[in-house]
Amino acid sequence: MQHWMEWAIAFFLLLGGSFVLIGSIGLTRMPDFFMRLHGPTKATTLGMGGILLGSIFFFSLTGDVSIHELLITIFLLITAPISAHMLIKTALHHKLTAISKTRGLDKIPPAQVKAHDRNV
Amino acid sequence: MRFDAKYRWLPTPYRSVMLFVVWLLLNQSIEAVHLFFGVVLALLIPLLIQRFRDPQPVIERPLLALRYMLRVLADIVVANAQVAVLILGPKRRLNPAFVKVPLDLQHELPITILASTVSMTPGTVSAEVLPSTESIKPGEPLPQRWLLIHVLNLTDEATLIDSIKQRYEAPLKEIFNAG
Amino acid sequence: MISSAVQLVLVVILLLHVQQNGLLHYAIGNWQAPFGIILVADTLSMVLVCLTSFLALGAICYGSAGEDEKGSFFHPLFQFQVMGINGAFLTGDLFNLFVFFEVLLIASYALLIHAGGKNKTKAAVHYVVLNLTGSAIFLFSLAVLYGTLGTLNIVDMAQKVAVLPAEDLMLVKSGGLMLMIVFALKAAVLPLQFWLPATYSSASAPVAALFAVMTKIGIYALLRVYTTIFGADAGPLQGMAADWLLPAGLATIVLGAIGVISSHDFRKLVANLVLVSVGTLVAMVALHTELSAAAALYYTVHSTLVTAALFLIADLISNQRGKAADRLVSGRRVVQPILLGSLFMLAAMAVAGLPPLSGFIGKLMLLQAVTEPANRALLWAVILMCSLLVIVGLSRAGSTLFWRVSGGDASGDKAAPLQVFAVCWLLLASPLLVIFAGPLTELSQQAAAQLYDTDTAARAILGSAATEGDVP
Amino acid sequence: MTLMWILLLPLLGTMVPLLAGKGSRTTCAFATGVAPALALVLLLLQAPEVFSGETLRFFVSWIPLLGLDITITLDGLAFLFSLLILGIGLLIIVYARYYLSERDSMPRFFAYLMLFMTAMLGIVLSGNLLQLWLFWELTSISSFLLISFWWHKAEARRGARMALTVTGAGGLALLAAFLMIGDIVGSYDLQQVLASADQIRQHSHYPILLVLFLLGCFTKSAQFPFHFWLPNAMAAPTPVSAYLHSATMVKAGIFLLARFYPALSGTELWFVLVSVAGLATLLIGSYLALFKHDLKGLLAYSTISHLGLITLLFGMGTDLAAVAGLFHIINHATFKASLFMAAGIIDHESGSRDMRKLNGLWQFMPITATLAMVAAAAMAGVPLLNGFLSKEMFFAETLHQHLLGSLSWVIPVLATIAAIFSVAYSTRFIHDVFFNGQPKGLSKTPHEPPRYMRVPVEILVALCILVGIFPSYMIGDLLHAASVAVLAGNVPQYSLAIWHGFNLPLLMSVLAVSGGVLIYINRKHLFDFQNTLPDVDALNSFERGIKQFAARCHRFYQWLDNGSLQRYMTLVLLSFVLLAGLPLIHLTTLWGGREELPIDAVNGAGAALLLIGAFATVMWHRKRVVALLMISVVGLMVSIAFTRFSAPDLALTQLSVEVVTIILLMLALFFLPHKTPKQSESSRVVRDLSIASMVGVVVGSLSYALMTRPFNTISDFFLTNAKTGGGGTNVVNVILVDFRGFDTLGEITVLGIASLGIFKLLTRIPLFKPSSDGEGRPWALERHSLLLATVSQSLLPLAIMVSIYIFFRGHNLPGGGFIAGLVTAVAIILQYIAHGVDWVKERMNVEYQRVVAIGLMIALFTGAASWLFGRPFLTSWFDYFDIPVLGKIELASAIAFDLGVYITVVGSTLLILANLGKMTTAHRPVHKETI
Amino acid sequence: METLFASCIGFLTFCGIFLMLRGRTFPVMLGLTMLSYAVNLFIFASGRLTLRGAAVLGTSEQYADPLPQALVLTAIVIGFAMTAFLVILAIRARADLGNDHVDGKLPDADGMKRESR
Amino acid sequence: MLDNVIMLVFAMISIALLLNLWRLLRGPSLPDRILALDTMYINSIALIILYGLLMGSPLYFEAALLIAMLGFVSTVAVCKFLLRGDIIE
Ligand code: NA
Ligand code: NA
Repeated sequence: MQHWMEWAIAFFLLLGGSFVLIGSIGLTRMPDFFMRLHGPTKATTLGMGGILLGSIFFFSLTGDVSIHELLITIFLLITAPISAHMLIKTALHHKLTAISKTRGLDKIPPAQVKAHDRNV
Repeated sequence: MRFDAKYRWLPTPYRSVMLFVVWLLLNQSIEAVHLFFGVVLALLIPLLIQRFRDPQPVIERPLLALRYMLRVLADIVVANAQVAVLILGPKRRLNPAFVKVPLDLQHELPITILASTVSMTPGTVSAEVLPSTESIKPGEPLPQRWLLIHVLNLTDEATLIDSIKQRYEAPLKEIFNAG
Repeated sequence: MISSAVQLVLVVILLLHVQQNGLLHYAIGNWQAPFGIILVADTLSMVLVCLTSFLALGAICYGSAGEDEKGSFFHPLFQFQVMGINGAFLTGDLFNLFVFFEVLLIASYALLIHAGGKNKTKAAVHYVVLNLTGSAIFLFSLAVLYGTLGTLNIVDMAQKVAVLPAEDLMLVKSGGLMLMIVFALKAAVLPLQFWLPATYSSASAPVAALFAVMTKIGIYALLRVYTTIFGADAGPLQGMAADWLLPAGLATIVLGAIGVISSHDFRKLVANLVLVSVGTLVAMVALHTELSAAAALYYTVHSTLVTAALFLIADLISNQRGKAADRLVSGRRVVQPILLGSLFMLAAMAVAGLPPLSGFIGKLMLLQAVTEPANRALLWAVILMCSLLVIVGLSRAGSTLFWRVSGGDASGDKAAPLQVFAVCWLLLASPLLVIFAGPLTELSQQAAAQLYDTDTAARAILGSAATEGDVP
Repeated sequence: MTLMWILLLPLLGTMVPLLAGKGSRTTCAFATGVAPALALVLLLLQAPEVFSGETLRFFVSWIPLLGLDITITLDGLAFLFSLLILGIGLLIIVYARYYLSERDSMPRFFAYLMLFMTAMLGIVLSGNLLQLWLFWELTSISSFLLISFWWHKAEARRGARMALTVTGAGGLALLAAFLMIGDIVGSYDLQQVLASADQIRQHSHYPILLVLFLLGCFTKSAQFPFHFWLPNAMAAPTPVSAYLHSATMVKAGIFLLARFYPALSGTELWFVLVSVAGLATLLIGSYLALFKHDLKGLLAYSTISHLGLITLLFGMGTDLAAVAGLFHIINHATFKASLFMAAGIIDHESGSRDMRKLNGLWQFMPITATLAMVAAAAMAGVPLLNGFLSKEMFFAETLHQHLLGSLSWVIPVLATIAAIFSVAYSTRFIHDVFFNGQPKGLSKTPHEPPRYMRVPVEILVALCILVGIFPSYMIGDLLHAASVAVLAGNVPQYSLAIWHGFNLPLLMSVLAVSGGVLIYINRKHLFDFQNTLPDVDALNSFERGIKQFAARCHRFYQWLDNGSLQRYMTLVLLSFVLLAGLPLIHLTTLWGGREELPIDAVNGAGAALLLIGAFATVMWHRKRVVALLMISVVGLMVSIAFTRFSAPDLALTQLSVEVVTIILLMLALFFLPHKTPKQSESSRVVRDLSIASMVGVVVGSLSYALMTRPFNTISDFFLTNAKTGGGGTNVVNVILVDFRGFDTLGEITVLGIASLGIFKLLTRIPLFKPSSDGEGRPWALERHSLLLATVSQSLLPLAIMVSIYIFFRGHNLPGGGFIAGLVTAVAIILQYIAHGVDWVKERMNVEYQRVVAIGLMIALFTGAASWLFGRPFLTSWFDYFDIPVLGKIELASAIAFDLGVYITVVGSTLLILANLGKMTTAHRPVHKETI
Repeated sequence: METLFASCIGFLTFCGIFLMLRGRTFPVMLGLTMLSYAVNLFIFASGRLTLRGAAVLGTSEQYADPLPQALVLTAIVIGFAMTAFLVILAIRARADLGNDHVDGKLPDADGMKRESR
Repeated sequence: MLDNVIMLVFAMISIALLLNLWRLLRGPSLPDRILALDTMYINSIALIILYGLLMGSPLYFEAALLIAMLGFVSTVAVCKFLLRGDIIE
């Protein structure tokens, strides 16, 4: 394996690892749920991309071409926003409190509930 | 904007192409066997599950779509760097906010793509599309819809709304040739 | 029903074949033991398969008279259950035994809740949870045995146990005793019997009748494992289960008898009769002699069919007594007192071991099989005294059900001809077992002899293992 | 064979009344009588041979293994008893014809009676111990049926049950005794047993054996202290009492004493047990008989006392006593049967058996009265009647015995006292009923019975007189032959003359008669005295005893089996700890010698996640949703462990199963409370914690011990043969679909059955749908998110593509039908989640149970297809084909098999989840919890 | 590593058993799931632990024992079927009996007051 | 060098996982926990890919792909459960 390739792999892996870690740090560190959501949704996705790229390079260089890791990336790109959307929906439904300095809280629609569910 | 496909046996050409690529990706080979089965499956699966797909607008400008994709990818990288800084930086300086973006798009697929894009790019996460589809009775005219987003660090609301509409919504409108 | 009948004919033919030509084995997938899974048909397993088929035919006839329409999938589930039972009898592979256990268990869960009702649901929760625990233990034990012996075939395990290094001895013992818990749980041996009364008494009649053979699978497995794997060649591990099984069996008999005398409804009573028979069989297994195995086999056939018939009779009675159902309180007169009364009487005599029905031969065989003086006093005392309790309990129950009549006239459904036929079919076995007791006891003895002749079995089954990798 | 017919005829006779039941009552009785009459003729034809001392035998092999063969032996003793059984039986049939009313089912009665007769004959004719026992028990059963003939009467039911219980208990003791005898002798053949007398008597188990044997005899023959059942058996119709409870069944015990006299008697123990029991019974019976106001009650106690007398005779141990015993058997049978029948006539024609109401019947039924008086006189031992003769012999024997050493004189004195009471109650029977003023309060005017109802009584009474006057002429040969049998040929000199001169026995007789009359005259004082004694009602106290016993049993059973699953589980787990753990204690060291793999930080982190996840699940198990999330962590980590330790297939499977399980649990949670109330006391928690930790320790230790041990396994075979024999490189998959394909077939069967069962569980389930979550939050209004719906539509083809990929590579690389099936199923479930049931149903209306069936069929047929090639079930096949352009392609039967697996998995999973989901859709909006 | 692995199995068993001894159906189901994990790991471990040895021919020098893996797969599937049945049964029991106690009735302590959700 | 880098990234991922666990345990709300679990799923993909790299074997790819798919479905399912109670309606 060429030296520079090794460096490239190392770079991608480290990049990915860092973003994964940063995402998780965001998860722990942010003060409210809505802010915590940002880290994992974005940073982790990119982090995964990095690691997967590292893996693609690694296997492509050691053996046959290996690019199927791309699939995981694509998959995550498609699903991560939806997960985030579902989570935030749930949080809104649970009326989780955002930190007080959050602006635009009034834009959150009022409780979308009636006493009983009669919509069917 | 149109919904119906050109050929009955190929209801969703882009989907078939995607499936074909995915098959090759999965098998990581371009041997004849895999190409063959890739084509077969790429044609067969969409036909098989055709009914599991609500009618969606067709991509009319594929090249533009490609460009859009690349732009989003680039934005993701930038967004991540920004978010990383925000996360690691002092919490005091963050100014979170909820923002409502008025939507020109009306159909599910474009709206979904927009919402996903928004979630993936700078400091924002899509929360809701308002009002919910189910509250709209069939036959009624579509009301103005909004995308509720949460912003990790809001500097200026108008700028943000504007950038989203310009950078993402406009090209989407073009790609699907409608609103 | 037809398939059951055909099956019965087939297995009887196979039984005769096995009896004449010795043990048969069938390598599934053409992979020879110990690598592939094999089915082994020896006299013991074939007799039990015959028993199951015979029983199933009766039960399914009964079920076809309306019970099958009280819920979905009765017939397929029934056949699955029979398949599981037969598979468990025939398999020569311990893990495959587990699989068949699960087949028959899941089918039994589904059958148990057939036709619905609070009692069934309630009993099913207990039954399922306990059996799931049992399955977990089964897997633990399989893993221990595999992890020490490196094989899964029962006969091959026996070979490996015979040359077991001393440091693995205790591990294998631990695994082997775990198996005992599993089988004892299936067989419903004290203190693992608690699931049985509620389960059997709440199940639909044809289902309960079929269940009568389920406990016997536990017994069979005990017999198989502790004579083959931990048999004569097992060195220090030989007969390791007996110390536990004998007291447990006796206690089960006593508890069953107590249950018989104290039951407040007839189905519970019959369920407790099952316990008595289980206890008896376990004690026989614990004796670990050819004679006791033969006695156990004969008794198994007898007790299974008779208790099954009793479950059906209980249902008929219950259908005709109005609100009192099968509770042992005074109630309406049954619609068909003579028919039901005679059926009850016959079944009761048989199950209590009163002559001239099969119970008495079974009891004689059991009592004679106890040769060791120390065991004899205990076993005889327990078996005979509990017989008395059973007689007392049954006579009380019978006189209450048929004779303590109060309230309105007889009303309720007459037994359908098919139902009566089913009961007669099962009960008929009892006199037949007596009339042909000579050849049948000999058959039992032959089966027992074959069971204990592990060397021949090993030669027959593993002999072809020399041609490893015999691939099509 | 003639012998066999003697036994078979009554047995066949059981059927006759049932068949003849349609005809008139007389026809029925007549038809019934044919069989025993024939049998009697056959029996009498054997008389010459038997009287000449021969023993006739008939033998058929039956169950050699048990030593149970059909052996029929006819010797003097058997002849004597058979004669009684058949002769009196015939008379009873005639009598019963008139006794039974229109309402009684005559066929049933006669059938029972014939059954009993067969059983009784079986006992006396048996030449095999086990066969004898068979018939012995049969008498218990048939007598149960006869006693309870009038089942609508509570006392009949109870009396029958009591008789069954007592005699049944005795029967079981007898069985034990017989088995012991058989064990000692090595055969159950009567002849051999009788020939091995010394062997038996000297055996160390003889005392136990004898006690058990006597238990059998005494219970049947109502000997003290087991006498109480007999009076209560009088609830039976009188023919039954006459037949069973005087002439035959109660004599069965006596018969056994006589039968085994040669083998078992002659020891100190025999003398003491038998004679004391007999003496006590004699006294108690005769004393109590006097106080019974019920005619049949009086006769019942009298019977008890006479049975005691006979027993005492057999207990004395002298040969003459035995002869006397036999003689008294005959005599008692005749006079007591006639007395019972007379009592029955009185009851039948006057409507009462109460001697306080019955008075002066002489004027109404003089003939019956005469007959009864003669019979009663025989019972009292009046000269010129048969009772006198045997009683004289009895007195004589009491004087000759030395059973109690220097206290032996007590026996004749007590015997005389008993005889006094015997005369007293006989006198009462005569005087109180037929004279003593006018009847009081009878429901009808008494009159003579129908002509033929009296005939049996007349015959029996005639016999009493004839035997009494011409004893040796009448029964000399019979008695001799019987004595030969009982005494094994050593028959002593005895004389059946009426007059033996003035001697002590005669004095005793005189004393008895005069004393008896005196007592009867002064009975008032005695009655008053008796009334001061507490009244012991055997029937009620027995019934109460049984009830209390049953209640106590019930309480015990309830205490033990309290219906708590937790208790059951505890017991199972404790057994586990005990059985699996004990051997480990004997293991000196767990470590088996294999080097451990090194631990790295990542493994540590993984383990930490696993452990903390598990712990958190337990900690928060009452907050159910949280617990569900925690357990997901555990599942995830388990999958990662599988990947880490070289089991990619397992990881894939575990992952997919886990997600499906979680979804399932969530579906379930919708219908269950979201929180578990805190309920367990801390003591229970401590208990459970300790049990769980013990189990955990055992399992962990076992696992450690296994992992650190070197071992040999059959797996090498699989590694070597997977490619060449199974055509795949993924050995795990090859094992699943080929080497152990049968397991897999079973496994998908389980899955299929489970889905059927679940379908069953869900049909007509009375569901209630909560309108808010655990915190009381109402559910969100929006049913389906737009974004989710759109994305899941695009994910479906992707997921299907992936599952096809996983399916096909399974044979050679991690994957396979099962995982592919789950992936497909999950993808479809995602559609359900995103769009709801209706949407999916519009697009795919499939009955999943059919899918399951198809899947199973495919797997099964793939397996069966190998039959076509003459191979065993599930034999695999594979080959490589060169297809132009595409290249080399492998086709294998395993793929078809795996396809079956795939389809089954998809079908079952969807059947389970979609059906469960569907439940709620149909039911919305049902909010109120109704249950 | 083996020590750690065995400890994990033991601990999972402990947790599973403890949960199975609870009085409500839901924890019992959780416990069962947990116990299944333990059982699966246990069977797997009976083939000894192997690193870098997936039993796919041609991918490494030394292979892990494939047989226990196959057994675990069977056990997982069967366990899944059983768990599914139990879960639905629990729902049915709740519907039929009105509470989610494993014995179908609430213990005496609060048997008087109906369970409130 | 690459091995060291891989180990380093391993350590990062492990820390990330532990942080996720912390959030999972800490909560405080259910959406927080679900988010933590979802992140954990994704981080385990990284872990598995790294294993693959470490062992030089591509056999673990499918496991990673499956986690991505199934993690998504289970997150969605839990959210749906909290929103509507009824996952499949
Ligand atoms: Na964004
Ligand atoms: Na009077």
